[in-house]
Amino acid sequence: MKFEINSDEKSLQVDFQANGEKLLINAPEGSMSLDVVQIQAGVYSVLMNNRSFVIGVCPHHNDRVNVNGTPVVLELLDAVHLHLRELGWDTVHELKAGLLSAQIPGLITKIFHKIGDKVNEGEPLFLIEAMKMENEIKAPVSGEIQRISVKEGQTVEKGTIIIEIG
Amino acid sequence: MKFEINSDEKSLQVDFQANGEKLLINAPEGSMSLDVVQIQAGVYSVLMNNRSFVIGVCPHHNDRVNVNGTPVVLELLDAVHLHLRELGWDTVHELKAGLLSAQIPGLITKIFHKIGDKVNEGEPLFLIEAMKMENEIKAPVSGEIQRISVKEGQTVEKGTIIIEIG
Amino acid sequence: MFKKILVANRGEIALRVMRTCREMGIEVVAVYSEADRTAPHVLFADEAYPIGASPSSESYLNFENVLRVARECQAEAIHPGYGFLSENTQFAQQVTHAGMVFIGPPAQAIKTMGDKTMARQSMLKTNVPVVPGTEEAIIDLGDALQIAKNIGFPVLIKAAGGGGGKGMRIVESAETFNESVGKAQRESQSAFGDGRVYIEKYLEEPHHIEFQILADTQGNIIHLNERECSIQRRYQKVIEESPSPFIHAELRAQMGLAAVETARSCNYVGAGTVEFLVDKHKQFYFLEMNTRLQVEHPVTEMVTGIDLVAEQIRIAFGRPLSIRQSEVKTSGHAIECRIYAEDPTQDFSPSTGEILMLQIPDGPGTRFDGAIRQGMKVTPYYDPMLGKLICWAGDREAALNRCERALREFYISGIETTIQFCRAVIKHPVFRKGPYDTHFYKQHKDELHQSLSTSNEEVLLVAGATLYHHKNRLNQSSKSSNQNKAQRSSWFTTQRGREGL
Amino acid sequence: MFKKILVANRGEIALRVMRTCREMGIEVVAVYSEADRTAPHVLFADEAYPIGASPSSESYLNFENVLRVARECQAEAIHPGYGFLSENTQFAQQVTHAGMVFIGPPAQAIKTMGDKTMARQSMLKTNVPVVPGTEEAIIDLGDALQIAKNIGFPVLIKAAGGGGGKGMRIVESAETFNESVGKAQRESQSAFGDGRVYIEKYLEEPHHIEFQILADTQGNIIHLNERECSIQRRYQKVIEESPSPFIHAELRAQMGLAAVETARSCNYVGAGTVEFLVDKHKQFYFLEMNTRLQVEHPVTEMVTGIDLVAEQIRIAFGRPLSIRQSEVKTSGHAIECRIYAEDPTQDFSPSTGEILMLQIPDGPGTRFDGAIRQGMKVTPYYDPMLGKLICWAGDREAALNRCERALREFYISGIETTIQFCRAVIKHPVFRKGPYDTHFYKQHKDELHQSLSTSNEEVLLVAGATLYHHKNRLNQSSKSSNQNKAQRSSWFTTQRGREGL
Repeated sequence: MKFEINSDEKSLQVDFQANGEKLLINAPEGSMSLDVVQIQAGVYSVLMNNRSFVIGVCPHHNDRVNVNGTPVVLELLDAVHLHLRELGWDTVHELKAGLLSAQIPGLITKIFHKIGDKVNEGEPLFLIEAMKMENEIKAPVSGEIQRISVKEGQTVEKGTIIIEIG
Repeated sequence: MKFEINSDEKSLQVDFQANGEKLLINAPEGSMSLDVVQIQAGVYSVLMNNRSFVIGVCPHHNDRVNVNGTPVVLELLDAVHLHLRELGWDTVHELKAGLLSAQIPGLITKIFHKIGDKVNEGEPLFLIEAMKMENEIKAPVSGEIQRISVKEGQTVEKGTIIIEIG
Repeated sequence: MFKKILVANRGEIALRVMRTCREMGIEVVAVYSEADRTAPHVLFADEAYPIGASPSSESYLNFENVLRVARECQAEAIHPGYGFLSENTQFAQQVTHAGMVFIGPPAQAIKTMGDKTMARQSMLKTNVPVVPGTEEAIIDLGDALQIAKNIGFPVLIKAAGGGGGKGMRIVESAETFNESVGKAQRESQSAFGDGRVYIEKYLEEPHHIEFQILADTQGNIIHLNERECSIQRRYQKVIEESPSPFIHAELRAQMGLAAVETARSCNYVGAGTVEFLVDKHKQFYFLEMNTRLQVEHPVTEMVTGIDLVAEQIRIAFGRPLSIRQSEVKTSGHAIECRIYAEDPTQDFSPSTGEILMLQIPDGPGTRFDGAIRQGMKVTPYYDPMLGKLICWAGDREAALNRCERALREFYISGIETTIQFCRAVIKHPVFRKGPYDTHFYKQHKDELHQSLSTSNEEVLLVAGATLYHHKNRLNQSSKSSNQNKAQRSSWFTTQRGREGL
Repeated sequence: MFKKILVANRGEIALRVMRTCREMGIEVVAVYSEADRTAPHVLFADEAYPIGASPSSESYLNFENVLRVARECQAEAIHPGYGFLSENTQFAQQVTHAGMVFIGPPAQAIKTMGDKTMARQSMLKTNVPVVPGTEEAIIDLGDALQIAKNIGFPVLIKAAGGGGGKGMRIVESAETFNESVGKAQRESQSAFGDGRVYIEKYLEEPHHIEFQILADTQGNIIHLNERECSIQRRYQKVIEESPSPFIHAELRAQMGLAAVETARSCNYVGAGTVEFLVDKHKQFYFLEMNTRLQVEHPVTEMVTGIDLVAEQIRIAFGRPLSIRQSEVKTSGHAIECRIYAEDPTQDFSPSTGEILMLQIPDGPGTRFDGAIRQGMKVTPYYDPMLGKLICWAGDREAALNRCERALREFYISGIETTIQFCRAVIKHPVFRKGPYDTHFYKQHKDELHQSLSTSNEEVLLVAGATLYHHKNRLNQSSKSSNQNKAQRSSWFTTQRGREGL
């Protein structure tokens, strides 16, 4: 499966392939064989071409990984998102914290809250159906819902502001 | 509930009473209030009259308890066994390792093995029905079954040798 | 010797004190708040008593409750640790009135040194140099401005009633003087309930260097050399070491004498710390005295081999010091890193949660004074310090190498910590070289934070692959437990922290 | 300096060596068996390579595999730790032939000192006293009996090809001599594949005292004082300390010289240990030389401040010793307790399983060299040693108090350990007093084991109540998950270990 790994500084195109117990990576940097074994909930011992790493996945932010004690912030994009971007849709876009806009056109199938509701970071906000898939959008920050600009059943264009959390 | 706590050297008669989050003990040694909080699977922080203990229950032998790092071997007898003993039946009796005899009269309802089987410590050996309760008897040691002296459906007297593990 | 001591504290310092008590054959009593029922100090103690709700104002700072427990359990002495009640004159007095021993200096010494202007006044009667400035809190703004002009700008305005950088202002020129005094007074009032401020000379390239002293009830006072504490952020120490890479033997001897004189001037008894500022010309000035055990005391323990808590307890029991000044021998080099539950990438905001995996460094020359365990929850109620890593080796370079190794080995998952931030400092060439000053963090902030977030391609690749594996696992296990739910959403749509889809 | 070192070992010693490598800026390579894929030394290393199946004969002892990995990863040197390949002459030679550095003595020194009769013969050419006995392996029983009579009964029969008490017999009189020789030969043959045995004088109240030496390639040899190792069970050391409470300064100097002479006699290079027996008249005799890092080396590290692994690596790289004999300074007292996964109440049978909760002691003067973590499984494949607790303090009494505190603080659940057994030794009045000999365990066995199992009423009560609480919890959770199953049997019928219902 094709993926893109992004950090603030770098972007890597990779292809992951499960091979029995091992995971193979093909990347422009070369081919790598990974042996990943869980040693604790969310903590893995990883041997990548025999280099040894202890890697913990943060339970709160799963874009935050601890590699040999060092925090690494990264983003993992799968084929769907890569495809969307090829079509000119930016799947990742810096926005004001708490301002959620549609980065793909789609159908709002469900909104879980009303204005004034208090939501916690990670709580589901709404479902948007796009590319025949239903996507659950979670609250990026905790706060109170200040604005809901759409209704269930409404089709939205790319860029439409949907919810604002204050 | 009345219990008896036995070690090689001592025997204590106690009465346990749950009181909300606390456990009350009445014993000839006095009355005690226990605050028991689990800190890890099978490991408890216990405050008994404000004395602090860390107590681990061994997952393999639940007659073995680790108190502040020191292993303590003990036996906890409930009302049924205390009653049996009042009737003159000795529920606890030192025997050669691997020699299992009936310490209560009862009906053998199930034998799980045949002669020559290898069993591991803790594996169920047979079921005996007594006092309208079915009791599962586990292998006290690992080894090979040398002798089975009874059949399923047989009623046995107190002291009858049932199985020998060599 | 005492038979039973109550430790009126929590966290690593409670554990630290209890360890020595147990080594001395003394029973230890813990007190705990609601949030701390299963905290390490409760598990360690021989006895433990609840003293109130989770906020420290309702438990660890509530000295009626602490005294009630001390009487109930028949403790003969109370060790206050640092923070909480350790520098509370009233508490020290009440402990004594209740017929128990307060393990710390006499209440009068706490009082004298606790008030910064009173301490300055007291020090001006000695030969110990004090940073030039006002002798009393500012009353008349006009007089104050004249003093500031005499000292020469820039000057510092500081709170009389507390520390930690609150109520502190650097004033560059006469124009902004009045305005800055007003701000400092208001900040000081809201932080300490005491709006008094005073003026001090602002020193160039200052080093924060402190001396450990020990004084017994027989009037013997010795010092155990210095600790260099110039690595600070927001006026909070981060890394301390001994010996200081900045001072030489002659200066050490002079400052040691000044520290002893300081302790003598306030009739000090027990363990204490005299803090100095040393400028780039190697002129030193008395800054303040901390009348308690210091967070960074293990640094001194590791170079001198002396157990400071044991000395505190022996002194409190009335014993004379176990060594003379001439018998104090130091060897090698020690360095301490404070490990906080804070996120250095989010401006050191406190991080709470459950410690999922914990690996504490160990091995040669490696000590961790902490109070954490795997599976434990870090709550938002108290100081975010998880513990202190202290490394010793034969010389400074070896000690830094050891410290870097130990920090690399330190693994905490589930919460964010300052482990990697400390590593960034230890690796920094200016720190490596030695004579850094208190501006180190401010001057190198960007480099330090950049080295925290930089990762090479190998690390990014292995991190990405492991994240893929992890999500795959979660996805598969959720698929098998709930077919519908898993199909409803693409499992890679979770976006980065602050972005929408 | 070397850029990359392969550590051909596992467990605590692999981790110990790797820590120093990392401090020296050297990349470390781990090798691992199937059972050890997630062992601590694999997690610690920069690189890790599989070398075979779980039994050590197919992995850690398979030196073709180790050498293949060393070549593949381009290691410049191999550290063998102790045990496994550390005293294998052939391995040392092959490492050198492959163009890498073996971090240990020259193969010839290993060979000379590895064979006990060869070592005796070599030592008879020096001034170092050797325990009176046969110079060669017994061939003629008649001659041997005559020698035994000359030495005087009782005598010891010992295996030439190995240690650890296997193939060893004490013979009290001439009558049982021939029979005992036969038994020792057969035992020796089956244990070491070498049936040769020899005779030694049996010493009265012997002390096992060893000297740490360091020798560089330039011919400098120094010693770092002694370790007292007389606390043994089944000829295995349990507790070691330095300084020895038995020897005085003059004897220490004499024995130190003898140790250096021993090392010189076999052209020794690297770190090594010369073992002596000292009888009750303070006469000392050469026993054997261990041509590798010793399990108990941290005891010496803590009193001298010298990192022995760093010295080994520097010596192997060709550097001269970093200190002279006159510069060796010791301070305080250190004591080591070996923590085994063994059940002291079941004749020290190995205990395997998962470590459910782990609390490693820490704080002042407390070091743990181990390789364990919470959630890790202890397998039956390797040596049951989990690690070593080493405590340092200013004097012996304080060190013992600290050790007792640390052992009390040490908590491992899920497997049985020797933690409490060590505590029983440390608390024993004869050990506390000091000059114990190698018969200590034999003589005090019953008291030690009794103190392990004794518990007062308070402990029994709290243990019983917690067990009740635990079973109640389990019962309730199984009731809610499976109503039928829970009703089938009374949940308090589980009987004590070896009893039937």
